[in-house]
Amino acid sequence: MTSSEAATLIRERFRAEPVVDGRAVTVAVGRDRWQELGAFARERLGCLYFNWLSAIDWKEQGLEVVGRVENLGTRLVLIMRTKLGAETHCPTLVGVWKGADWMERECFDMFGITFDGHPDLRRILLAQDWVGHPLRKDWVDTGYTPYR
Amino acid sequence: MTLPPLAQAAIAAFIVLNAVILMVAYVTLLERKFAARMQSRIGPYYVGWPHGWLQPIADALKLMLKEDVVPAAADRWVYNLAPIAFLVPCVLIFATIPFAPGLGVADLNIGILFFLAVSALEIVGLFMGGWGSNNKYALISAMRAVNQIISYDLPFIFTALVPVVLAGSMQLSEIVSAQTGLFGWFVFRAWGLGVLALLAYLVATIAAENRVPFDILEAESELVAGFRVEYSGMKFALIQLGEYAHILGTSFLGALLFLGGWLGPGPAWLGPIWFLLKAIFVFLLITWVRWSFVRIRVDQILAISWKLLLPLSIVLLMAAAFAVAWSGGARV
Amino acid sequence: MDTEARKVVEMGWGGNERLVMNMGPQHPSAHGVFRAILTLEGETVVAVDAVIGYLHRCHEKLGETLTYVQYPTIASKTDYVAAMTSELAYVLAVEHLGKFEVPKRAQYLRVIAAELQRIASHCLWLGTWCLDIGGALGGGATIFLYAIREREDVLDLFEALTGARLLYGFHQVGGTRYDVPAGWDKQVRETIDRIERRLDEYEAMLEDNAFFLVRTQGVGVISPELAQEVGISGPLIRGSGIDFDLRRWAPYSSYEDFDFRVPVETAGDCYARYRVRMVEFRESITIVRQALDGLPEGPISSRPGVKSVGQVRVPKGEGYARVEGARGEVGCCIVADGSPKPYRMKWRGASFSNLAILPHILPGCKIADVVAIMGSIDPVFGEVDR
Amino acid sequence: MTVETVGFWLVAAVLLASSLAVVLTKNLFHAVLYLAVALVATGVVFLLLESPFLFGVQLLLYAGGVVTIVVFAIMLTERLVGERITQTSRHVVNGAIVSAAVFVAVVGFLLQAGAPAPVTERPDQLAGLGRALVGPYAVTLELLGVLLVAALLGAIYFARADD
Repeated sequence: MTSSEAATLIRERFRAEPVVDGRAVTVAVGRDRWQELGAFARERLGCLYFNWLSAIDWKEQGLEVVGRVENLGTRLVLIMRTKLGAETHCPTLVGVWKGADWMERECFDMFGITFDGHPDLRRILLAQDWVGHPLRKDWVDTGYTPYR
Repeated sequence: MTLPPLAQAAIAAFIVLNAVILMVAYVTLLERKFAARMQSRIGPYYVGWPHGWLQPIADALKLMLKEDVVPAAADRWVYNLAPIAFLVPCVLIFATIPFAPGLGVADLNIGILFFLAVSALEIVGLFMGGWGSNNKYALISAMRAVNQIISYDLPFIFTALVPVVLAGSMQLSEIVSAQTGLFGWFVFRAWGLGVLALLAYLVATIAAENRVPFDILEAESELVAGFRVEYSGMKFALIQLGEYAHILGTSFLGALLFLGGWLGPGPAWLGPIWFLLKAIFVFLLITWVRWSFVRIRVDQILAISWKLLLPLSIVLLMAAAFAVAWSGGARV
Repeated sequence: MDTEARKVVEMGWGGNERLVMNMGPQHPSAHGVFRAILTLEGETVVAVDAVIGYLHRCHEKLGETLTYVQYPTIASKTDYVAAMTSELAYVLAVEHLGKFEVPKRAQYLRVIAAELQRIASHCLWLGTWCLDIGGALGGGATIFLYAIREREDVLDLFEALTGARLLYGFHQVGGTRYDVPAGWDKQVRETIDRIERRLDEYEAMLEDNAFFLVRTQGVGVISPELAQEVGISGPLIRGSGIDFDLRRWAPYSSYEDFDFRVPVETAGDCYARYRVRMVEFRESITIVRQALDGLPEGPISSRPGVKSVGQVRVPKGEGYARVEGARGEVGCCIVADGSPKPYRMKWRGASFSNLAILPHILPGCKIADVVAIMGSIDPVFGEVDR
Repeated sequence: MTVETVGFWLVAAVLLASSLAVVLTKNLFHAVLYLAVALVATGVVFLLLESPFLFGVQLLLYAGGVVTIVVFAIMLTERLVGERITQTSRHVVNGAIVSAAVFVAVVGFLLQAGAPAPVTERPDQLAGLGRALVGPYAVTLELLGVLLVAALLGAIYFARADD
């Protein structure tokens, strides 16, 4: 499946406008269709390979979750994005890809995004009693900062 | 003036004990040098000129100076007694080993039985340490130890009994004197049974002493250091001493049972030297295996024992018995 | 009772006949600081909770506070065993965003450095893995010392090239920082010839050893489906029968110029991963030879003399670059806002994803298998925790 | 008093003390260790009685084998984490009565038997024992072996997994 075919399929199903760049297809959907997009990517586009999942803090515009999955057979890359707006909740993808487990835990750890339905949402890299989410733009480091 | 027999035995025991401890110290140096050669490095070199001859002494001194840590939750009595309970049987096995005709502490008529019985006691000290440390690694190690000892004591005993059957005596000096003559060592005799028995003996020995590849008790990549994980300083040194004494003891026994003990060319006073060389040969065989193999898993160790070594050793023993019976008591 | 232990109890793992054992954070086979809370039933692992983060330095936050010129030297500290490749991932991402040219000579030098790094990294893997399954006081130590000898040779090459032995700072945006010193290529050829000869010895020592085979074959099997779902990469996924190598899949830095084989094994066990890496050793050696033979003349950087910390600026946008590191896909995603620093940087550490496979394959193994599997995954905790 | 006599009393004291400790100590694991001491002391008694073979067998089978198996059983049954099982000596009175009865019986037997004949010459007990085991007592020995195998099979049957 080429990226343009994938883009057509996504367009039909999600009424979203995918951006095609070489083999990579980028698509943004609403938070409510996040899991649906995941299942669609896995079942229809054959994106079995879960590469990574992370988030971006767009300050006033809120958080955005970005996931990258691939179809290793056809070399199709799907970049899934969803803007959370003012919310910090997002549906989980663990039911679709097992690899989402640790990635979503890291995301929760760093951005404070609660992945609803995640079986074991704990901090993963920081200590369990850590306060705050360091990769948020409003996180203030109160100590010595080496570089300004 | 002749001393009473008890005093004579005491003096002999004192001499043998000290000789054993010194020998153990230098066997560790030998092993380290040997391993270093295998790994293309030079090994201990700087303490004592030339070639690090004082390294074992330095090690001992260092261990004596180390802090003696007792875990807060340890079962104190058991924990503190364990190294001694471990060391005593390991040293006691030298009591029946004759180093030359008439040169030894006690040449019992049940010599080999004594050896096997006493070395079986080693396990008590081992699980005292494993239990008393109140440490999960140590506990798992002690469980593995019990497993392994149950599995490997039987093949060890059966293979050690093959020379007994061939010689018709349990007295170690008798077993040696049954091996006189050209190609008279048991390893060459009984139509290949001897070689097989020696090999089985070596495997069982390595397992009974918990050496690589059967060192699942120590298993430092899984259980850190097994039952001795909490020991430090002199107690650790005692455990190490016991372990190496045991290895040395079984090496001597192997040389005695299969390689003709002190028999060799030259005058009689060369006997102990021949014996020592043979024992060191056996020791180096074990060391060679140690530094070339990876450790195997606990279930695989048990499988080797129960499915391969135990039947093999029983068959060997039976075959030796039949051979002796067939020849009507003549030399086989 | 800390949180992890409480969780073990809550999930009903702490039954009467079960033993909860901590492996790590300080443990001889932890390969760094890693804590696995194993729930054991006798010798068998029934559940595992992997605790990571002991080496966490928040590299992604560091990336946001350091400029494009400063960060490459820090990037090497993520995967400190294979520093060349992690630097390369960051630099490639910046070049992709800023559309910077990289001279052909620099690209070839990058390939040589990356492949030598792979050899060095695999040497360390072979040694430590054998330590894990063979014991530091046994046959494992023998292989370890041999392999470390080879790694030292490669590090000597890096020292001659960059002056450093562990963290190099070799790559910079637009090219490489150093050119090869005189006589270096002869030294490289001698070293890789020697390593190639010695690989035969190691294979003979390990593969003819029945104990090694029983400890590795059929142990820690990863199915191709699981491998993809969890997102493992590198030798792990190739050991599970999936032909996924970024040097072939999405060539970067002129990898398309070289002729090499991507080893794939189908068994998915520790032995398959071992075989994949042993073949990779040889393939890396052939790539280094080809790159040395075809090393073009010319400049080593399109932006020589970049010294000031704010001198590299990239336009607004997002860029993702991925390289095939020694452990798998090392990816770096940069969101730029036009300033000299990234707005957001995401590291995709190969070891992080690879380690995530552990909870899925450990249950049912023996304790001894845990260390064999851990070693065969070859995690570097600088990269797991970032 | 000869050295042998002193040795005997010493061993006897150790044997008695450790045997009492086996039943009186609360900690099950300590009880096993005391049992090991008692068994070794019994072995030494055999040694003092000039039967080294029995000494060896005592050490090998009881101190080496039985104690190992008992420890194994404890480790398998006892909770490895949490509190330990303690030994409860509930029927102290009944036990005292039974042991007193046994004591009386043994003493009575010893008084009836009279002093043993002094040992003048020591034949090779080992060879004699071996001949006895494969000669007159061969059938008994074999039957014992069959019995033990049956017991082993029974144990495996009861200990097997439920599936």
